[in-house]
Amino acid sequence: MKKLINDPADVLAESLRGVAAAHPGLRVDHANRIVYRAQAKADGKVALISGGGAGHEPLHGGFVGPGMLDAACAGEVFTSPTPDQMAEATTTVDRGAGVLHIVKNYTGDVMNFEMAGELAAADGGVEVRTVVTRDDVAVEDSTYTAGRRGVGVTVLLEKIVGAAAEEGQDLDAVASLAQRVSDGGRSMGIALTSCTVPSAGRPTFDLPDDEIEVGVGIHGEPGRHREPLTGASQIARQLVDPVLADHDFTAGPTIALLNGMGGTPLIELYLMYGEVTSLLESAGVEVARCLVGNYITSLDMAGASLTLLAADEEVLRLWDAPVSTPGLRWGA
Amino acid sequence: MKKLINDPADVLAESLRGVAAAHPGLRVDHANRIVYRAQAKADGKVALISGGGAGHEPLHGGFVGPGMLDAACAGEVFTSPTPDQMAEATTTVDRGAGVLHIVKNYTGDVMNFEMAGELAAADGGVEVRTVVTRDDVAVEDSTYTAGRRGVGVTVLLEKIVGAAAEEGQDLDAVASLAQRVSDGGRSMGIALTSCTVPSAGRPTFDLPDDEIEVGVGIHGEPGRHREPLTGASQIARQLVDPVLADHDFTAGPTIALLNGMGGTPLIELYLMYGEVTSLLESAGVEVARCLVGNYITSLDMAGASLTLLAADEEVLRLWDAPVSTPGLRWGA
Amino acid sequence: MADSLTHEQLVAWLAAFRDSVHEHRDHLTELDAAIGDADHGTNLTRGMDAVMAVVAADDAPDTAAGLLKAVGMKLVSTVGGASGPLYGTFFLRAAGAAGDASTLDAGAVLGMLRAGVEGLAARGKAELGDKTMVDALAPAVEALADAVANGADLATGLRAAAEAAATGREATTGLEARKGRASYLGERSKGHTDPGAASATMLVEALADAVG
Amino acid sequence: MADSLTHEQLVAWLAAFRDSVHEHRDHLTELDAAIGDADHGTNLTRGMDAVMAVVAADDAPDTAAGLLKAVGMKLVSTVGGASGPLYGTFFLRAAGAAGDASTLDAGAVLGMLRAGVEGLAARGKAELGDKTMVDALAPAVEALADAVANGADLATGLRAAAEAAATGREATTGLEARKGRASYLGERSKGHTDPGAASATMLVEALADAVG
Ligand SMILES: Nc1ncnc2c1ncn2[C@@H]1O[C@H](COP(=O)(O)OP(=O)(O)O)[C@@H](O)[C@H]1O
Ligand SMILES: Nc1ncnc2c1ncn2[C@@H]1O[C@H](COP(=O)(O)OP(=O)(O)O)[C@@H](O)[C@H]1O
Ligand SMILES: [Mg+2]
Ligand SMILES: [Mg+2]
Ligand SMILES: [Mg+2]
Ligand SMILES: [Mg+2]
Repeated sequence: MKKLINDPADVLAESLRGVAAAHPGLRVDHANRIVYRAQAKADGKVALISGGGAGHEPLHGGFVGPGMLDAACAGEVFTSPTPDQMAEATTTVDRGAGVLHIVKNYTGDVMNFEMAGELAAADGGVEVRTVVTRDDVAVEDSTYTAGRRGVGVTVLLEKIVGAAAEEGQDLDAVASLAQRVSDGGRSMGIALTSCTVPSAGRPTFDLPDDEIEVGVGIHGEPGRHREPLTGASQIARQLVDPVLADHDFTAGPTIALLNGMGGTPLIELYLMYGEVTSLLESAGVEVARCLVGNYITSLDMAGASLTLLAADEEVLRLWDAPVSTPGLRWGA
Repeated sequence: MKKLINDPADVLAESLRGVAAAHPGLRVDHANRIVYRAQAKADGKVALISGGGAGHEPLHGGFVGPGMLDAACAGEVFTSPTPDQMAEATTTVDRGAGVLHIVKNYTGDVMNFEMAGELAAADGGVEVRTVVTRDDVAVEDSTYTAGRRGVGVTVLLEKIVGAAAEEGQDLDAVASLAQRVSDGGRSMGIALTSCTVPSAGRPTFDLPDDEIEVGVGIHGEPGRHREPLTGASQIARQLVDPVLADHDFTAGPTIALLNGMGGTPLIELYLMYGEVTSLLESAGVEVARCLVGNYITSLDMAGASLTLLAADEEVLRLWDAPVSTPGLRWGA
Repeated sequence: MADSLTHEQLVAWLAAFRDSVHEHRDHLTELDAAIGDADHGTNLTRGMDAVMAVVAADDAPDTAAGLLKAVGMKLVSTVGGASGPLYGTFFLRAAGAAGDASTLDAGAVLGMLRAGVEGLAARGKAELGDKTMVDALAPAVEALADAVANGADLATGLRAAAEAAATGREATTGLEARKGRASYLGERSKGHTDPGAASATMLVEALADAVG
Repeated sequence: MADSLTHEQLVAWLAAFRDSVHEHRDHLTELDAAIGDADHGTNLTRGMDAVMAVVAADDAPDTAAGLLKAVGMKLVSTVGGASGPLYGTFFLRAAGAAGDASTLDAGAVLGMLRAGVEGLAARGKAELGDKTMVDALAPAVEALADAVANGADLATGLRAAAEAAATGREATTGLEARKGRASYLGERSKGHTDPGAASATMLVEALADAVG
């Protein structure tokens, strides 16, 4: 394992030290592993928190700041944070208008946030709503299973709903917008390589040089199946087709995220984005806004995922609103 | 070789298609492989162009936009662009106040920009000045050799000098500021892995699992020597010590760039930055501003480099000025 | 003939589980790498190390219920992931069932385990056959119940429970996962043993060892 | 006895160099990987393919000077990197020396090559022993000059030039680089043949083949 780390057990704590040093706009509670805005938002506004295992940087800590999250709880690599962290963050960020929990649909995250909600309710009477993202079309949707994973749409949701909270929408409005965004997003990912979890010390899966994993999430879980490694134009189809098959994106404007998994350089992501936009154009999808880069990663995995979000004028307006975080910044 | 590409010969052209699709604020001249601002700057202002081989994204195309470059010429992967591209870009961006060429010190880049300057002078009478960055302390400085490579300071220079041009400083002032910034910057890099040049199809160098290359540039050239792979805290010393040994950074504020080589995830870069800041603090270096992330990369190489730039109030003011490019954006 | 669980045995159980988790840490992580995210061994090691620090502390609770509750809280606050809330809930519910008894007879142990497993299954909305820790734990409880009903002593009953857990664990190999991360793999989850079923079996075995 | 370079031979030279670059493309890139950035073979392949498109075009210049100039311009505008301006300058200067002769005798060929190599060395500020293409090209020019001075015919002279280039190329292996990318490696550049010296040797060999 070749990584710029010390003891694998210290990766999270030590990387949070770097985050704190790098970003004066953030305040890190090292004991509780919570990243806050240095300046809390004004009283009376809904606060947003999210959280999840580390290894997906810049998600979530990199999306804390004006226009986006109020706090992010960090877990160990690929391990959901714990209810007490979340409860602590919830009470700290509440400005009297309630708190939205943004949860990616993983059993661990869902259960821990559930217990955090119970704690917060029992404790301080903070009003908590929860949105669970579940946009990964690689996973079959069924009430008998854990359902779909939450992946790329989480980034877009944090931005859009963060803007709504910032402009003073109330908890009901914020929560229902969050649900609407979550419902309108779909994602699909592929991997060229596995990632290596520091504490495991070796790649989570072995993948021959001429194969890719299709339908991977962001935790190094193997995908749904393997396919031969082909060119970018065919791989683009493997991202675009299942997303379009699952949801109609021709009815209005779309926000697209072509996301790198952490080990794929920008030159390849741009090339893939060129392929993806051609396919979307032929399919009659109008991409009104886009992001290309590493936004929700899987440690050092090489690969990419595509997220499409059905938008409307209101969503685009919120998308364009100012945001000032380490990971996304414009208009401010 | 596992990459998200089609034919290796098409990597540059196809990735520029993606750049054009992703960034409405940019205009790409595909025939000449030049990335321009969609909106040219006002008449009477000095224009900045840079350029270099592809494979270092977001450098340089990702730094085109208000507050930074006016155009970037892209060469093939790791291959300097050609004089006619540079001359074309130079005449196109000139607003009557002259053009600054920002050149990284590589034989190819220097010679091609030199010929471009000759062409532009012969041709249209555009006044051209050139700054050559040479900040890599891994390379011995000597008048008998090609001298030091230009690496991370190029990013900082494009931002700072871009701000000076934007506020209307004239060509003399812009060129002398550029020289001052270039003189005040030092960098050092290490690699955990080689990169793979698409047309070569395999890693440029082999590196055992327990060794790192110390003193690498951004083209997959082997470094100055190999060392055993140790923890991040020792590796941080290998970055910080030679930089501090080469230049005094205790006299005023410093801008720091902890840069990823393309294949190293953000969680590791933050961890390294934590280590680096501790060392800088002990050495009495005051980091006034910083960047942590992938800014000047070497394809899919895993590794990191540190750049320090001796700043002053004026430089910090220019650093803080608004910038709006795909790779750096604030205040706008 | 061991017919009840003393406080010392409770502590010994936890220590034995911690030791077992340490010993099989890499194995658990490998099982998780195959159909999950390669952290189960690390998660439980971190959690049980924290638990044993609580248990060893001067102010460790001296009732069964108190100790079990402290263990559950500690797991919830240090493990994270899926297994943190699940094992945490197991111990919290077990604590609730233990009442204020300081020594638990076979029936009380059965009641405690049953409450724990039911709580865990409810937290995870998991049923038998979903390829989770429930597939080891539920059969273990039934085996203990049978043994107790047939008048076996606690040690014998727990040995039967441990065997049933191991059998349940082995059976997960052939199953397609419907809960947790492994469910994302669909068909591809077949042929791999569930890591949580493996650690849950270790938990029951540790109890059998502590009592036997 | 070949005593002058015809237009057909000029074209044959370029074609032979293109073919040689194609054939040894991976080898050149491997040499460049060892002490550079692994693109020398790719760079020259791209450049010589573009050159041959110009040479094969209907409107290709029909004077030696015109053709050499077109070749130089094409290399400058398609190769990039270090080798683009260097080989480009070589041909541009060679064109200048060729004047308006349509067939070049041995002295003219020598003058043309000398001008090209001097231009290249000046562009790169390279001296003999810097471990660059100059280490193959400069000895080649001297060998041709010696042969011409001794009354040898052009074919013989170029054969000697090609041998001198190869010897110069081999000598780069032991040198520490002072110019180009390999200079960044310092001591570590020793023990590797310079890729540019290898391609430059191919250039001289192609000329000898075209004439001989
Ligand atoms: N919904 C659930 N109900 C019961 N057990 C579950 C559920 N989801 C996961 N598990 C158990 O948790 C184990 C994984 O634990 P762990 O790896 O620590 O957490 P994570 O999956 O969050 O990485 C699985 O092997 C499975 O036995
Ligand atoms: N300053 C110089 N003078 C002469 N030749 C040089 C100089 N710098 C580099 N070269 C030659 O160029 C060759 C490398 O060419 P190439 O790989 O195409 O360009 P780059 O180094 O830009 O990648 C070297 O092997 C060397 O022979
Ligand atoms: Mg996990
Ligand atoms: Mg090159
Ligand atoms: Mg796991
Ligand atoms: Mg090269």
